[in-house]
Amino acid sequence: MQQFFSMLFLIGLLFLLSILTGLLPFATPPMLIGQAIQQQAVDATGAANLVTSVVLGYRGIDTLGELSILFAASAAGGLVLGKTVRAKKAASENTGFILQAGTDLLFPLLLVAGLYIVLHGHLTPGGGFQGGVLLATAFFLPVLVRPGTSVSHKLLIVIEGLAGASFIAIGLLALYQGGEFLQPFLDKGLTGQLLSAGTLPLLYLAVGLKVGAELAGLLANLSTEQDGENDHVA
Amino acid sequence: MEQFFVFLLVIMMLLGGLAAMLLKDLLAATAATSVVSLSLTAIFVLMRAPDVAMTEAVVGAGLSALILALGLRRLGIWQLDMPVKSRQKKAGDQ
Amino acid sequence: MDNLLVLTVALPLLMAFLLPIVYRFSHFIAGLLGPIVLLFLIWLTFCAAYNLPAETTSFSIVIGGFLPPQGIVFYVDRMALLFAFAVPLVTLLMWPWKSNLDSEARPRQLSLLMVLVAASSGLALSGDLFNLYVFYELVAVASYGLVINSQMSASYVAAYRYLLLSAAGSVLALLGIAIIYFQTGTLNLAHLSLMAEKLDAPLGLSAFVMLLMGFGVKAELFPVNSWVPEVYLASSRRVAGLLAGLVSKLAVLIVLKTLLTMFNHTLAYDLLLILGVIGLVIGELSALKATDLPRMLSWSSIGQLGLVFIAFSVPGKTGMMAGIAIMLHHMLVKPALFLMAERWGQQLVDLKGAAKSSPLMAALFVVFALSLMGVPPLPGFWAKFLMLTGLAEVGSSLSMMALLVVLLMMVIEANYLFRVASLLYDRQARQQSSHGFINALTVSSMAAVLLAATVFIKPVSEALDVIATQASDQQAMIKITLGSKTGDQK
Amino acid sequence: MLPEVPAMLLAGAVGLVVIGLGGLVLSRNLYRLLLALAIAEAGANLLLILAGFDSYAVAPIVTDFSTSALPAMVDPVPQAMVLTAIVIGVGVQALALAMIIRIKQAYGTLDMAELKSKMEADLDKSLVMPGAALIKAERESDNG
Repeated sequence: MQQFFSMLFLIGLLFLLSILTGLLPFATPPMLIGQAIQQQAVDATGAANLVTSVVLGYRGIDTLGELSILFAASAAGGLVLGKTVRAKKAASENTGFILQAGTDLLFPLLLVAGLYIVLHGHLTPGGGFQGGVLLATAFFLPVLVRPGTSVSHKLLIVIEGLAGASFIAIGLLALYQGGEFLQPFLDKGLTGQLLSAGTLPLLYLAVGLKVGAELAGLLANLSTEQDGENDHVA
Repeated sequence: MEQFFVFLLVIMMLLGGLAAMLLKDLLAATAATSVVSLSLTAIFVLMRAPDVAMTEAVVGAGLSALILALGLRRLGIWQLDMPVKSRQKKAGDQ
Repeated sequence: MDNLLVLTVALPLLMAFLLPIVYRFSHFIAGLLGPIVLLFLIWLTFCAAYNLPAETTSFSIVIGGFLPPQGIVFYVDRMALLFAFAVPLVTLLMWPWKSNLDSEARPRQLSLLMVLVAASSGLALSGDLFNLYVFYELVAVASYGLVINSQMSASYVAAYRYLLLSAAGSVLALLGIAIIYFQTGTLNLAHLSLMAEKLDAPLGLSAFVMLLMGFGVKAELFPVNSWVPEVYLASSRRVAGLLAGLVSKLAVLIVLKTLLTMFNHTLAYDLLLILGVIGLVIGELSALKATDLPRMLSWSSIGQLGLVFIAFSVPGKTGMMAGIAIMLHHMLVKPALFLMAERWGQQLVDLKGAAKSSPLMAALFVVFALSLMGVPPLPGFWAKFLMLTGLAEVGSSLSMMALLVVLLMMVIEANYLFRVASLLYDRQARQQSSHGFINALTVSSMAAVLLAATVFIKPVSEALDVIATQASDQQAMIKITLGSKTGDQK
Repeated sequence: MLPEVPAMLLAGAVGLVVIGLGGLVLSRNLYRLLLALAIAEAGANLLLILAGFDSYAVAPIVTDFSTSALPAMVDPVPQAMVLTAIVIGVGVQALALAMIIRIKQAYGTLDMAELKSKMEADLDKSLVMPGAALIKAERESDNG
């Protein structure tokens, strides 16, 4: 009976959404704020990538909220999974020389790629979030390949906290200088250069480090089995 | 040409979504979710949204799949050398 | 220095990020940081409200110096200030001073609370649709973390079900935002209210329904409130009080903001009225059936939120005033009741004769219960009375029916609350544990506020009048956020 | 003949949302519910991106710095919003997965209906316990 009503609801939803989307002005968007941003953004922020100027400039506080959501999710995840117990040294799970050597080789590559993406966020596609994920995987891969080792949680907590605090601190500094919260300051430089766009690259660096540290911690938390975990049937 | 690509991608995406809902094997369902993310990435590129495409590729197809796979391993549904039959049985038990 | 109000969001977040580091050095300092920030925020918002000249209606804070409608703006009117003041205050009252968590979980819990404060303040102040969505998600994630805090395995299941419902609602809300952006190409609430005619039925109305289902999850609105009893039961009573008292009100505030700016159709108001009435009926009837105090309080919370929605569905100033009054009243009473439930036995029969071991608490319970029912001199009465006159003024057959239902439900509410009160003063006393000092102090101060509001009902209602007039003044909002450019923006 | 590009994309977005929400309504396995959520979110993101799409525009990145005249670009605002939404989605997903792991440890099952009845039973038990336990403890301390 419940299944029947659910199906009915779904068919209704499909019908409704199809009709609604048919009414939408597709491919001729009104773009009221979009157009205004396109005209002003390069002068206002100095970033060549308009998405970056929206993410860190026009909607900077959204990004702060997004960072906080990741932070809250990882804190809550830590609360759920409880005390982190050092992973059991499992000799049986030896992953082999080739995999280990490959990971060692991959580590610097991932690190460089991640940092590149973070630092070029204001010029090319990419930025703190995408680069941060790469950084996290760079630090997480060794843990996956060598089951005995673990990431230093102390270090991660410090990086995470300081990076997040510096994002807010940059925002508050602008406030202190007589501007508004999160207003870009510093010299905007020449659009298209690496050192341009004022504080935006700094903000993205903070985002990248925070996301990287947070996700590395989260992944390590998810992957380490705890003592007395009975569901693992080896 | 664009029309044809978009058609293929949308079909792939929808089939991936359906597969993720209908496949008995949870690992295969997770892989199907990744297929949705990947076709979505291609669609984003076609729609002139390189930033979003990159995020979807890195976060949606990469990180999310990694998290889900780690979760599956800890749930004991997925072991590296576990045959499909016993995986399905395990998932069916739930 | 109006723009210092940004600190209500920035400062708690800063503390949340730094707390885990500080906790490594000193548990004591880390424990004090939160209350200090909250006290500072209370002082800051109080000063901002106090220094606001009487002739100034409101002002706006431009985040990042990017002028609206392109940038994000915080629109500060007296209602926003009121809630920005209430957020740190209620959180401070419900602060978990004692905790049995280990040294790894405790800083996480405190951080999550600070995140909750920041996001709630953001919800009170923000004047941008997508920014509201982000803060709403932030509140949601922080509350998942707080709910699973207790060491019960059932709380994981409850939290997971809550998460699923909430996330499904967020998908709907995102769809609603997408439709609105498709139609108007803007996200600023004031700018959107200029373009309200583009959001007519059916597109506008369905966008409103989607936003309602999305943001209604935290507001305990009827079809999406199935999480309420199980989550309030599974979490600690303080968290339940925080969610029922504070977070639900801020979610109502978002619904109200979107309703006023974009969806001024009668259909939208009628929908709100119907959902509110259904929520009220289900909540009160289930509360009547409940055999334990926490369940009764959760169901009664759903009922009260139904009342709030009914009040806001009355167009014009009366409805606005009644809605704000009921919200504030519930924000005060429900956390206090949950605080009492923290130490008393949970089953209703366990409450027998509790007045003997804790006479003060029992007396305060009766006061709060009387106000919740709406017995004349207490503030609850005035709030309900305002709402009923508003409903009568509308005079349509739908609102008359709602009026009758509300009256009937008030009788039922009185029935179950009196049942608890009579149990408290039962002769046959069961042994009870007494309340802690901080607990008793908090509850008594809340009761003092309630009684003060009873005595000074005239100035309070005048202040509410000003707040309500301002909150429904869309022209002022458009003028202040968009400035003189209003003409060429269109 | 194939349908127009906009129609196909809109159909894809709506299809994903319906598949995802359908999975949320019909499925009983906790893990599958999570996958359904991810799919519904992907559909909503696609719809949001479509809100800024213009078939005659280029990606919103300035490449030619010599002139101040910009070519027609697609709207950057929905792209920024979707970026935010994707990251939020993955955060929530990780948290939900952590909860699932705990639930499996505690109850040994992933079936929603079964878990719901077990949870209700546990909650009822917790309501009886603290009060009764306190009374018992106090009585014992009185006697002793």
